[in-house]
Amino acid sequence: MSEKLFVKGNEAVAMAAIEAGCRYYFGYPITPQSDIPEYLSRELPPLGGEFIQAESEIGAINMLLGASATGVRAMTSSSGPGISLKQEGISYMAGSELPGVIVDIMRAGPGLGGIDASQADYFQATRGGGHGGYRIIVLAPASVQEMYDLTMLAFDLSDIYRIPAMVLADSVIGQMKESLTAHPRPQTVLPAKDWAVRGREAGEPQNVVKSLYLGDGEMEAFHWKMHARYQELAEKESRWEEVQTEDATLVVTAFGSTARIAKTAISMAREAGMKVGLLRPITLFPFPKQAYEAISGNCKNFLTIELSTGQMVEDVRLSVARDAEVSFYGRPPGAGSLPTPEELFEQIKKRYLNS
Amino acid sequence: MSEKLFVKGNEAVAMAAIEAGCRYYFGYPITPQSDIPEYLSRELPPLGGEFIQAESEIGAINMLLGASATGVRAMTSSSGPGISLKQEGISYMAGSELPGVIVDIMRAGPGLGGIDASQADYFQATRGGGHGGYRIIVLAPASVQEMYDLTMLAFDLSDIYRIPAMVLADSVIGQMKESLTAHPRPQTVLPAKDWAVRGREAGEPQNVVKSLYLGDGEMEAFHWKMHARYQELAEKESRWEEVQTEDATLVVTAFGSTARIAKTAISMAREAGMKVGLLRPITLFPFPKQAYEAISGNCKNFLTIELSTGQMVEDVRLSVARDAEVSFYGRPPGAGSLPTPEELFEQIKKRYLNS
Amino acid sequence: MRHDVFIAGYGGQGVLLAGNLLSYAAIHENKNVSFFPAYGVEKRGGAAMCTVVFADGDTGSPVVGSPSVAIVLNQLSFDKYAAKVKPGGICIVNSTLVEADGSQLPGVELVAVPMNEIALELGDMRMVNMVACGAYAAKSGSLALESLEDALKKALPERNHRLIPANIKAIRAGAAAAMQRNT
Amino acid sequence: MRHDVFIAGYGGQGVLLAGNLLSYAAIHENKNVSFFPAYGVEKRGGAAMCTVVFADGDTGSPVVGSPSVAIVLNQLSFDKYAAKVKPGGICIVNSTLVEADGSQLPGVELVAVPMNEIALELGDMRMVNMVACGAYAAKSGSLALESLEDALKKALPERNHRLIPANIKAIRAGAAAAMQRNT
Amino acid sequence: MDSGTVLTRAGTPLRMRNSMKQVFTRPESLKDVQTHFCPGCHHGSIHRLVAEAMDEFDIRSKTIGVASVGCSVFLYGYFDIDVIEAPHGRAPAVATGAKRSRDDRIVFTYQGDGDLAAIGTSEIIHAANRGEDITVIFVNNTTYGMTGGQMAPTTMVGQKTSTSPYGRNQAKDGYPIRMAELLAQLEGVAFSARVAVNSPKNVMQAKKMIKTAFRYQVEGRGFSFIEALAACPTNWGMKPLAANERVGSEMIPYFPLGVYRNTANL
Amino acid sequence: MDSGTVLTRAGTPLRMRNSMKQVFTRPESLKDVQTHFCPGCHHGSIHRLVAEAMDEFDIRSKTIGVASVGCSVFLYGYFDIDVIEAPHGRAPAVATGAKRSRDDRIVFTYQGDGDLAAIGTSEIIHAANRGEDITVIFVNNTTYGMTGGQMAPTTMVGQKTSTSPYGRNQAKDGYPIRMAELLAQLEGVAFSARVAVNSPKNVMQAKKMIKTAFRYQVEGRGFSFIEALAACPTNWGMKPLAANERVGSEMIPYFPLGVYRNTANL
Amino acid sequence: MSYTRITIDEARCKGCGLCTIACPQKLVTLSDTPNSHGFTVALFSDSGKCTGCALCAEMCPDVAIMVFKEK
Amino acid sequence: MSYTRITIDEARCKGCGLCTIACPQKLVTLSDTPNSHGFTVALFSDSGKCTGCALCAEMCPDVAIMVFKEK
Ligand SMILES: Cc1ncc(C[n+]2csc(CCOP(=O)(O)OP(=O)(O)O)c2C)c(N)n1
Ligand SMILES: Cc1ncc(C[n+]2csc(CCOP(=O)(O)OP(=O)(O)O)c2C)c(N)n1
Ligand code: SF4
Ligand code: SF4
Ligand code: SF4
Ligand code: SF4
Ligand code: SF4
Ligand code: SF4
Ligand SMILES: [Mg+2]
Ligand SMILES: [Mg+2]
Repeated sequence: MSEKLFVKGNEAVAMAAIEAGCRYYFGYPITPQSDIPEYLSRELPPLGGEFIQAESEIGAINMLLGASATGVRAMTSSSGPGISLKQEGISYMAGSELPGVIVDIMRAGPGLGGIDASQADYFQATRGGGHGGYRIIVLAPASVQEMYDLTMLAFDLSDIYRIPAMVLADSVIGQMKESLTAHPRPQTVLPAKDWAVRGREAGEPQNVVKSLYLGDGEMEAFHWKMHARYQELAEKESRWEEVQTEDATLVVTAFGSTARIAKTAISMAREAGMKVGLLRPITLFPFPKQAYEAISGNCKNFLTIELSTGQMVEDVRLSVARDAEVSFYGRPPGAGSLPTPEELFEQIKKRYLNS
Repeated sequence: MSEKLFVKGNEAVAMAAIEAGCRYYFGYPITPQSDIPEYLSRELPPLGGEFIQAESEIGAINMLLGASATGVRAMTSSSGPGISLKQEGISYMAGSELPGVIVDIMRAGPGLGGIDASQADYFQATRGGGHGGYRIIVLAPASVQEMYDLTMLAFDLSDIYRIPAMVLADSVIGQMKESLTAHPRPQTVLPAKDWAVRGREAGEPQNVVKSLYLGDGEMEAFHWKMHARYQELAEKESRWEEVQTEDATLVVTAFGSTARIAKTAISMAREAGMKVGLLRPITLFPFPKQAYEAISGNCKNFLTIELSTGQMVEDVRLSVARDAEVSFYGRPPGAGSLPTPEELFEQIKKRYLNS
Repeated sequence: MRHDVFIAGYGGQGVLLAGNLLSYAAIHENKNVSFFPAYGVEKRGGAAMCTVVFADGDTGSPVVGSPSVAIVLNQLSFDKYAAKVKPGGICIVNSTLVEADGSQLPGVELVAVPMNEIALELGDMRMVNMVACGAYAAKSGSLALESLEDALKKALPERNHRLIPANIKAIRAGAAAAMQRNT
Repeated sequence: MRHDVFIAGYGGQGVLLAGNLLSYAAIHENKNVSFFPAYGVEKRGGAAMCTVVFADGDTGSPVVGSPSVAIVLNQLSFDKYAAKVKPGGICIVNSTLVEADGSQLPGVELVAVPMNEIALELGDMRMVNMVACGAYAAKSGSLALESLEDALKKALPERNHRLIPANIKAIRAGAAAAMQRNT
Repeated sequence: MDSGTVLTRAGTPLRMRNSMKQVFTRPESLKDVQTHFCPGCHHGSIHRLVAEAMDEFDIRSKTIGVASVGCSVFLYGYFDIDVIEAPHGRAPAVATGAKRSRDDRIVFTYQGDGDLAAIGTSEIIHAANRGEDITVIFVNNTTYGMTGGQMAPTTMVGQKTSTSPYGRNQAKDGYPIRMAELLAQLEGVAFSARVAVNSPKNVMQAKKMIKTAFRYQVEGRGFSFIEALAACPTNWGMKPLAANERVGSEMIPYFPLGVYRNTANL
Repeated sequence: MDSGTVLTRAGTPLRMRNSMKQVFTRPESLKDVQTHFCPGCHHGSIHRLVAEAMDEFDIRSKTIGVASVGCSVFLYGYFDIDVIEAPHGRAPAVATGAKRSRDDRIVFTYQGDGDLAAIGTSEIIHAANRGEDITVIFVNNTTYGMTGGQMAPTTMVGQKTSTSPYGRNQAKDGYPIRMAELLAQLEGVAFSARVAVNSPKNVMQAKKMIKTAFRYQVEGRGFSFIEALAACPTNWGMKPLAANERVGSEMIPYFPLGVYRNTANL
Repeated sequence: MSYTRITIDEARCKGCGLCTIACPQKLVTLSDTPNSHGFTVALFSDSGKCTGCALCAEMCPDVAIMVFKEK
Repeated sequence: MSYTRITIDEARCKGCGLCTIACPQKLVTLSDTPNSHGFTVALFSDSGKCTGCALCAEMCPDVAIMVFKEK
């Protein structure tokens, strides 16, 4: 057994990035994610990599754009306000079919808000907070181990599909420490980056990374191409975790830390003899519709729990069978607003009796 | 009859803003909305107002924040990339309960895209492209007259609910010229802006415009308060247009220019003896759920048309009766991609036969 | 009644002014009007086109797939758009610059008016668009020539009002030419 | 088995180090561990707290509403959090700084350990957290004292390893005090 | 009382003998509350001087403060004035909107070096260049205080911070940026000066400069800018006295005090 | 052929007598295509000079161009090199990412005055301050060309544009900003110069300066910056010759040509 | 010279010591033991030497020092 | 002096006239009538006075002018 490390979620992200071959980090400090730049400012230079504390989040996302365009693995990270500032750049990356990893350790908002755990950036992440109608890959870790695993996966998926990938975690997952089994990057076969801009050597075609489409029908064709790619993603790359859903008459669904809290609440419910299960989406985009379709064939009662007034619940409603009921329990972000397992158990009891 | 003017949609926005008492404009040039700043740079100074061409869209949205905070009516406008850059500021305004009007004349994206008509910023506008989980009021004009009327309404709703309001139009509506009956601003009773920051005169309470909430439960309480306000908005302020829906067995639903094109297509269908109607949301947030609920009691066949690969269609699906079918026809933005009435008529025929 | 007309040419031929003129004329006749210009990323050069829809009631779609009337001022526009004219419609071409053959457009009435020549005869090449508008009004019958003449005051900026008499002449010449050649 | 412990005090009392120490001890015993610190906007001052959950299997929720064990290092924390301890649970208080009365917490075992005094006796006030950890291990029985001692190597930065023997003493003193006072 | 310390409780100073007159008082514009600043943090001193300037010109009731994001975010907690909280770096734009819409008010921003010299570079340069009639108080403590001591654009060469663990490397990170001098290049700037509060003498000089900056606005003379060098003992990992010392020994040599632009010579 | 004009078609220059040698040729790095620029637009001239510099140092195959948003957005259409299109104003950040990840490549940005001096102020100042080893070509035509002639930060006082219909008013809009001088203040800048292409003499001088700027990068000496004054006849509402004339009569007096920083005196 | 003295508000003083280096008369020192907030607050030794120069007060970041003078 | 001349690519020339002010010999003028693109292109009058100085070519924004010299 490889030695278990004990690290913060944010550090696991940074470790995984290095293991995934990422040598270029561009970011701007913001709580509760500053551990990531702090770790990388220490670890990248000895590896010959570059750490740049950019002048702003806008600077950072555009440095990422520039680095990704040359074909290297690179990343940025931020939270709330900083992620908002990156939206134009993310839209450009999406429009230029550039890979690149963006980490959002969510904090309370809107505005300056606070630094407590939040899941209220779900819409921003999954619906394209930027302009123009694009999607990015969104992965939602629920443990320090997954911070590591999914960051690695983010690099691979992003390279394979040429879509920016976001690791979307709340600050509970970012700030907590857990045992971590660090492992080498999986030997995924990756497509050659023959589109990358590296200087046009004799005999090579001119490479241009751009998002400007002016010819008749060009932009529309781009949209349909990406649409098809998103569908391929949904089929091949949707990931989720199911716990005791087989016999469940109530399925709780939640992502990130909320799913963790719900897990303990579900144990309580099972101990009390209730048939309750958990469906935890790991990919938020693509949303694992197929899992909801399958489960809602049998179970008609879903409870969605989020640290917001309700965002993912829309995807759940759009995914379950028509005759399934979807209820919602939310604790919007802010100091003192994390739900406890006991509290969620109460919610489960309430919906269970109704089912 | 008051004399009819013949003006561009963008100009109608600017004229309405002036009529609504807006004397402060902050913006940055971008096609296809530059007519708005150009008009106001000419007309505001003689009225004693201020026109500032900001250093950037970020500068502009934050000038708007500052001006709105002092209690005056103020606005900004932009398109695609510029609107993305404003997301942090919009989130702050929402978090600070500040009114203010933002105009988005949508263009093709993602990235630099192009300047052709688009409706692909629907998610960004209605789901909060910024961080933290907030909503803004979104109004979707479909004619030059509505550009005028809804811009005025945007100022009123924004002041009454203390929520930023967006006028979301595609560039067809922004660039086209139509007859306009300019009329004075309705005498709506508006709440006093006793929260405004104007200097603390003796005896007055200290006014602070902020979005920082650190106390236990404060941020959560803010979210639930806004949630209730959004629900009030949905009940009181949802607006839509229905055309021949009473006997329709197929209801087409679209907003902005698409609804205009669809209208002509529906006339063709009616001439061909088909019972087809139109449901056009005028408020996109609040989404006129009640209209869909009511109509889908009778009509089970909906066709949503958008200049995108499908965004509003999610709201339609979430709003109609469970046994109603919702199909989608999209023409993503870009040069040469505007659908024609004939083309939409073909789509109607296809779905109608299936109904 | 709902009327629509599509106008195309190259930048500098006054396509947008023509569209505006027809729009004001329609307003003068108490119609509702939608004028939709196409616009490009580049400031200069290239094609210019616009669509005008007018009706007693709702104008409906500002976008027209198959216009009932098209006014085509140069060859490129003819090649690209003439075929879109609705069966039963009219295609008015600037025959000075366009080589058009009626047989290419079955079911469409082709009205050839040597607009450049007429404009040049009247002393100002820039009045091609006025000739076109006159031809349109006469041929389609959807707008009175007087409305066009009245509309000039609104469509032209104040400083160009001195040109109104000359423009009226061009409009009339266009109308006469269109009627003459096709009756 | 799933264990959870909540630790609270003021900044400077070593709350986070205590949490880390318990975590490493649990790892040493081959458990899965979740350590969740609370953190504030302000860099300095104020309260400090953390939760440690460890289990053979899944740790589940890192957030604990009613901890089975709480370690409370100052009065403010006692007033705010003691009542949350689960019925049947244990509340270990630093009796040097906390005035606690067992009757306030029905169904909860109150373990009073004069941690400051013990630490001071051992010569270093900063070892309050070690005393607390010893008390926890002994009282809850969920971690062996040896595991704690082993964990010191990982929880303390290299430069402080020379303090390990002193810390071990403090851990043992805490354990002894906890057992002694409540048997 | 014959000798020893006289203790008072917040807000209730012990009454002195009737015959005594208070010669150093708390400015009225400063609320009588404890701040959240760390011991030895110069934000406190700079806050007081700003409050004194407001008292001096009797503008408290017509002043709008624009807070930035940084350790000074709680401006409204300390100044007895109306306040707008701006997004990180955007205070000059927010102040522009406020001043243009209420041009009879006094509007100032209070910003840190991360805020003003990094993310807010565009906003400060253009507000200055437009010559907005506002006053900007810029607190340069060579680090991002609030977020835990990361490298700022003003971090000294070689200075170790949480994101420059090997010390700021001028080859990669560039040299610390001198804002007072840079802004002095812009035509729109009426007054630009750098001050420090690390010694009584410098405090007195800083007081004068801050008053001058506000006077410019009171008299409608345009954009005025004060860069105040400040200690952040916490993130420098220094005791307050050592941090105070560093301002004089390391910062002032690189960031010289003085007036860099003074269009009216007030 | 004895006299008169020799006409050629694009790409197929008429062959001269065998005895003739071409003494002025199109640079190889410039594609042999018609540009979309308006008649008399100086972007064309500046493009050529940049291409000549690439030829001079034989770096075409290892150069990455970063295009900005403005009339020069079609960089990839005219230069025979790999190109990244940056969001409006962000070219220096994009170039930073590219150069840091491929430090053996030559990276340059080409930006307009709206792009660099307005929305992109932060990015240019910090890339310059970090001393990024890139070359920046800044085309100052006192207006937003691509979007239809709005006011830019470099618009001259009194100049009428579509958003300054009464002329730029220095009291509200500030004075035109002088980027070459401003950036020269920053330690990270190795070379900063202003040039114009409004006369053969100035073209020759501009050629020299642009080559020097690239040489700095080829030799790894750090950030080099060229501000090129340019005519935008279309948005100035002037004939090409009058616009060219204006560069000399109005722009150069306010934006003096010259070298503002030259750390290595190349 | 009239009698002059200062007061130090213990509830405000954070024990930074900046006042101690400001006083030309060296009348202000820090206490040896921390108070309930953990701060070693400043102490004034009223030896009659205080000139009322207020330099201590000018230096105090926490505005904890007030200066009084005999009228 | 050897024979020297320039060529002007009509397909590239936009008729801006910048070359006309550049030639010290005044050998370049603009045509009177617009070409098919509406441009009044530049004309070279090969009077043998061309020195091959290439100033015209240096000025041309559209790189429409090439200069040739007898070897
Ligand atoms: C857009 C955005 N990015 C980052 C942050 C996080 N943040 C808060 S304060 C701060 C910097 C504080 O440093 P400074 O401006 O120097 O002020 P100080 O605390 O040192 O006084 C940062 C980066 C934020 N709130 N918003
Ligand atoms: C974020 C954003 N804002 C605005 C625009 C619109 N826009 C395109 S080019 C341009 C300015 C062009 O002016 P300049 O940079 O001076 O270049 P020029 O065309 O004059 O060469 C603007 C504002 C945009 N594309 N993106
Ligand atoms: S962290 Fe630094 S700047 Fe912030 S309050 Fe403490 S000492 Fe002051
Ligand atoms: S608009 Fe101006 S900058 Fe753009 S191509 Fe034309 S002349 Fe050149
Ligand atoms: S007033 Fe002057 S002399 Fe008196 S204690 Fe303060 S510094 Fe010393
Ligand atoms: S300067 Fe103020 S806070 Fe610091 S020790 Fe002296 S009295 Fe206390
Ligand atoms: S080469 Fe010199 S002399 Fe010859 S045409 Fe050109 S400018 Fe005139
Ligand atoms: S400079 Fe070039 S484009 Fe202009 S007229 Fe002369 S040859 Fe033609
Ligand atoms: Mg700072
Ligand atoms: Mg420009």
